[in-house]
Amino acid sequence: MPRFEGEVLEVREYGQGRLFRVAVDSLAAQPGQFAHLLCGEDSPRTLRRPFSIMDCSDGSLGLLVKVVGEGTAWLAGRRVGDRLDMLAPLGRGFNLELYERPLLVAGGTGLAPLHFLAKRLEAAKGHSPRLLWGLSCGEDFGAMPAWLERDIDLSIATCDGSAGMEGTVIDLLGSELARADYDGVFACGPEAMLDALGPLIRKHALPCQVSVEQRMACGIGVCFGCAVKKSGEEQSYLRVCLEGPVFDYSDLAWGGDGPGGA
Amino acid sequence: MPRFEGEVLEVREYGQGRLFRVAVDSLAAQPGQFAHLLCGEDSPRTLRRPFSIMDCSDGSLGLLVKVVGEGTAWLAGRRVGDRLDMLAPLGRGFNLELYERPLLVAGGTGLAPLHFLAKRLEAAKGHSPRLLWGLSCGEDFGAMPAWLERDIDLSIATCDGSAGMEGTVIDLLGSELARADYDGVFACGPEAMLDALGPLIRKHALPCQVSVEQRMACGIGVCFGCAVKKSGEEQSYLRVCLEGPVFDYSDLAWGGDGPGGA
Amino acid sequence: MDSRLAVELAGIRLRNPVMVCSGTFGSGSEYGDFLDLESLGALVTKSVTLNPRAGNPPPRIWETPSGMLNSIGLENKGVERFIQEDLAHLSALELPVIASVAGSSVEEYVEVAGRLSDSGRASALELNVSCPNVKRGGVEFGLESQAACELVTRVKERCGVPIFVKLSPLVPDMGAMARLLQEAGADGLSLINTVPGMAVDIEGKKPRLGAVTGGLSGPAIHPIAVRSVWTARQQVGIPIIGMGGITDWRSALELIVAGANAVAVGTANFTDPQATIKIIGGMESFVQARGLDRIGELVGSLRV
Amino acid sequence: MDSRLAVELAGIRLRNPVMVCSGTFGSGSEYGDFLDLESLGALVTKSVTLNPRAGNPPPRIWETPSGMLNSIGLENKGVERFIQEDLAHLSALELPVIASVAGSSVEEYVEVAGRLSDSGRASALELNVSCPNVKRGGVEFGLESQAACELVTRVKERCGVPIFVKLSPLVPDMGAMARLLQEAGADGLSLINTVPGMAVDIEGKKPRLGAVTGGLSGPAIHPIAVRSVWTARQQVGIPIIGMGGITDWRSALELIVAGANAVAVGTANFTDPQATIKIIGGMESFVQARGLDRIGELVGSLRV
Ligand SMILES: Cc1cc2nc3c(=O)[nH]c(=O)nc-3n(C[C@H](O)[C@H](O)[C@H](O)COP(=O)(O)OP(=O)(O)OC[C@H]3O[C@@H](n4cnc5c(N)ncnc54)[C@H](O)[C@@H]3O)c2cc1C
Ligand SMILES: Cc1cc2nc3c(=O)[nH]c(=O)nc-3n(C[C@H](O)[C@H](O)[C@H](O)COP(=O)(O)OP(=O)(O)OC[C@H]3O[C@@H](n4cnc5c(N)ncnc54)[C@H](O)[C@@H]3O)c2cc1C
Ligand SMILES: Cc1cc2nc3c(=O)[nH]c(=O)nc-3n(C[C@H](O)[C@H](O)[C@H](O)COP(=O)(O)O)c2cc1C
Ligand SMILES: Cc1cc2nc3c(=O)[nH]c(=O)nc-3n(C[C@H](O)[C@H](O)[C@H](O)COP(=O)(O)O)c2cc1C
Ligand code: FES
Ligand code: FES
Repeated sequence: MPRFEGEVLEVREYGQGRLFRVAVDSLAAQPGQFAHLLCGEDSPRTLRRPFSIMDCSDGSLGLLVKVVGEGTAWLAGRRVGDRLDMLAPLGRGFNLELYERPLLVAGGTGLAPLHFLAKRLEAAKGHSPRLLWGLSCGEDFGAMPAWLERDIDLSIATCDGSAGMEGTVIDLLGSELARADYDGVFACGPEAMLDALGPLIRKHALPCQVSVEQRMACGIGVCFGCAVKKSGEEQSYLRVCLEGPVFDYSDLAWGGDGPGGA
Repeated sequence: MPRFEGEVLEVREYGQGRLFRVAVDSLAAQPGQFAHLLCGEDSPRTLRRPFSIMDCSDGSLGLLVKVVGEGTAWLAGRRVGDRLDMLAPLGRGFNLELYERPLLVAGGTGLAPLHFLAKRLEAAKGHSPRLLWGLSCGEDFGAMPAWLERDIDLSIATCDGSAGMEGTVIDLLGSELARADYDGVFACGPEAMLDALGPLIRKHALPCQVSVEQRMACGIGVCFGCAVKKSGEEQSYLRVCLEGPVFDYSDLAWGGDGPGGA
Repeated sequence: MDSRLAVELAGIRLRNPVMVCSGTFGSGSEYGDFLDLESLGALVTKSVTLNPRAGNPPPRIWETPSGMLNSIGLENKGVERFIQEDLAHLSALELPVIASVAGSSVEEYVEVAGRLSDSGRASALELNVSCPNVKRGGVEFGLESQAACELVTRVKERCGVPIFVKLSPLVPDMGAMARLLQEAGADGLSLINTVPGMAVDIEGKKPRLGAVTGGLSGPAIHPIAVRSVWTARQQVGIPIIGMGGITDWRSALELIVAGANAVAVGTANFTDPQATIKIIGGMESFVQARGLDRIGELVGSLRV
Repeated sequence: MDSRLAVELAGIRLRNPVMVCSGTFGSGSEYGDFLDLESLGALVTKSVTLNPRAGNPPPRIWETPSGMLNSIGLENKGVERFIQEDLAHLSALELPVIASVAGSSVEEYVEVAGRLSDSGRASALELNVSCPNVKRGGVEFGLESQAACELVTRVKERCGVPIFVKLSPLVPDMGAMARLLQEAGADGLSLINTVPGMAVDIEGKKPRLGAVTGGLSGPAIHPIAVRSVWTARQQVGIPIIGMGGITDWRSALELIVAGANAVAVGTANFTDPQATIKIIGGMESFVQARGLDRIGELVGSLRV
């Protein structure tokens, strides 16, 4: 039964981000899957909001939420003891088996599914894979970078150079791929970042699994609202909530307005 | 400037009623006038809600709110320190000059404007006029009857006999008019109660000022939304927010669906 | 299930009057994770066309005050695969299934409807003559009564199952349209489809939807639906399926009191996958509390 | 006042494109307690008819999800008293006033419009051919293009001021209607009037409005308004006043980017009497932040 009301166990504020820990009963989620949250109490907003699952263990679920509009603003106001109505886990997650030496690339809140993935890969392989994380500014997520650096093998790029390397995560990826030998990339972040990934992974002939975003209604594949453009054929679409959110990079139509069309 | 944001100074819970004390700067309100409140924060409800002013003194305004729907439910959730957006004072209040020996008759939250009136009459005349208050049950407003009995000259009627006389406030009015000599009635309460007032005041040939309710949009006379039926002519209407909420009883078309038509 | 909720719709027996709207419930099985499908009154499937359709370019949805816009554009797998895959699966359930038909020409509608009727797997058909997201076709049948009536006549000639016609709230004279469709032989009406709408990204000076315009649904349009049902009910005796902005049993019963024999829940499924179940429960309590013998007593019971 | 906000509308100069809708601002002076009326772009007065009208039986309003229904029914004091009392007062202000005209026959429209034009106290007229609350008349002009065009021709012959035509969103083909009205000589369009709607008290089995049906306004209808303005703008060059569900500067600018030259705020005045002032402030900031020379650059700037 993928619907439940979970009690908020913990809320940590990291700059623009809020890390929620929500109680769940026996939920088995894979990295890349998401939770679809109802926002608002008395008269909730018509559409639920999708968020990548950042952690799933010990009877709780982790979510990293950045405030960008009314739904996330409402979420940011939730406190310990409040209850969240969610459908989870939804969607198709990352395939962990495909690469031997994966590199993880995240932009902004794209960190959430990749952190989850890093921990799972670490558990499976005994060591943490490298995760590159791009931010506008070191302050964006408060003390989270410092915490993560102790937790996983992390390299940071900030546009203003306030933390880690100065530049985009794509710049960081470029030097990383030149430096070390990887056989696959996992990526999640803003569409522009994912689009910019293309030339690099093609240059290095690397396979890539990417988690993309699209506005959603049902979240379970029935409404066809979350379409993204498929590569190859004109006018052919995939559903982010069902066939994704994780896709093979080459299955989507990059360039132009991007697969999401926005 | 009749619009302001007032801080909630005090909230007292009386059964189904909430008594709010809201900070206001130099507001001069008359008994019978009302405040028009915005309900809801981020995306407030389209229509404001009207509430009679129950008190206006010492830089604060008193309101008695009973929860009947979504707007009042939101209001009931306000706490000390929250701010309320209101237009006030609006409408035409009671004329205090017309009667020498007035009797005050209230049903439910109709108490609010009449309590205000009683205190003003007491200040002007040196003694409290008699106020009859009808309730479904003594518990409806918690400890309020006990408090009021110490404060003003109050008689209560409850339908279940759990406090004061058993019966309606109209029954109480009947015996009161038979017992003592009054020269005018002030009334406020549900439309059915006000309708039932008619035969009694006509029998005793008493003039009556009545405060009525109607759904409102603007609250200031521009939208013509708050029409009630005028007596005499077919199809002739008065605006509760501007020409009322206090009317001469005989100016309204009683019987049938009542002046409000609902 | 309380038998007082049972209703009959053009000869089809429904265990209760709560259905799901076309296009908002997939091919039926998906919501099976959230509720027992056989507790629904009936299910209306997503509109199908003769050939597969890819649908409109993304983005396809946008939230609006108390509602949403969609421009799915009838993405579907075509009638043949629909019959083989989806209807085959659904017809195994104890649940009346109404198949929704769309097209860009009278011929296409007749062909699709005919194949669905022949399949023996649909209890009835709903002609979606009002999809605002299909550029060619559709519109003329939907808003113009002569075209709509001709379509019904042609489909009726070809099909052996009851035919419901689903109308847009933009129909200029809903009462007249309803009457003419009844005369043309329609077995029932489905009211309403989404309302044409649009939203703009003022920073990017771009429409929010890839298809520019879309259809508005959700609570925002409920008053429009109630008025459409009531207006049609003044003119016709055939069954009406009321829909548009239903969120709870109260908004569902508003449509029934205004004249609908059954209701269909759309957008609310997205907000709450269990919305239909809660609505059925609320109706049960209402019928009980009111001491009604059957919910049908409420249909069109509005006193004006 | 930022001069970059100034716009011209059928020869009338507005200091900014933010007006108030007919019927939602009274005769103008009432809101003077809440704002400086002369900071508005223009004011549209409540629709007047030849003789006084009592309006519809109460109740006349009902709240709906993100909106409201009204069935005021054109209560007004008649054109003569309106000219003597209200217009006289308003014409003393530094503020263009557009007088709204309603009627139940072509003759009544022409007579009322003529008297208003002759008074010399209205900068322009708005023909309300789409009031859903008037049972007789109105509807035919509003939804049928031939009748609407004939009305415009007749009113234009009689009047010396610019004529705006206010349309219902139910117009079946908004683009064609706009084009034909432009050809008939309309100086501009006002889009949109309220959407016909209804609500039901299921306990009492009674309509919520005394007049049974009413007009839906407020944020709920904003997407419908944007679509109407955009559809009309594809077909005409004449000025469009956009309205319907505006609550803030963003929703106002959506209509402008979709094709409106000016906007009018209605229901939002009830929620927040200072809504117009806040919208004007928001537009100033936007124009400033974008480095625009004039707000007119945004009109119809949507890229599709
Ligand atoms: C699979 C998936 C995983 C995501 N994971 C995260 C995460 O871990 N942390 C996080 O902060 N955000 C995540 N997002 C983005 C998040 O869903 C949006 O930020 C959120 O929906 C914005 O809602 P709002 O009401 O605050 O914004 P508004 O802009 O007011 O929303 C308006 C509408 O657009 C939709 N919308 C707006 N932005 C997005 C977006 N980027 N993606 C999808 N829908 C959007 C909203 O859901 C809503 O329907 C994810 C999105 C997807 C699809
Ligand atoms: C002049 C005046 C004075 C009032 N004084 C008081 C008071 O002192 N204390 C008190 O508790 N109530 C008072 N009321 C009634 C109060 O306005 C309603 O109870 C309140 O508006 C209900 O809002 P809701 O959202 O909770 O109810 P809902 O039923 O959800 O409201 C739906 C719509 O109907 C309107 N509405 C519902 N009931 C009434 C009503 N009785 N009168 C007017 N509009 C209504 C609402 O404002 C809203 O627009 C007064 C009404 C008027 C007109
Ligand atoms: C995402 C989505 C897809 C829809 N697809 C169809 C469709 O394929 N055929 C159809 O007749 N109506 C379709 N509709 C319209 C609904 O069936 C329904 O008439 C409308 O949404 C109003 O109901 P609601 O407000 O409860 O959603 C769709 C609506 C939505 C929201
Ligand atoms: C209470 C009320 C009264 C109205 N009266 C009129 C009127 O007299 N004439 C008219 O043309 N439109 C009238 N309208 C329609 C508005 O002018 C406007 O077109 C509509 O409300 C949409 O805008 P909004 O959503 O901003 O309110 C009225 C609307 C309301 C809410
Ligand atoms: S959100 Fe409905 S199909 Fe993906
Ligand atoms: S509420 Fe608008 S006139 Fe009274």
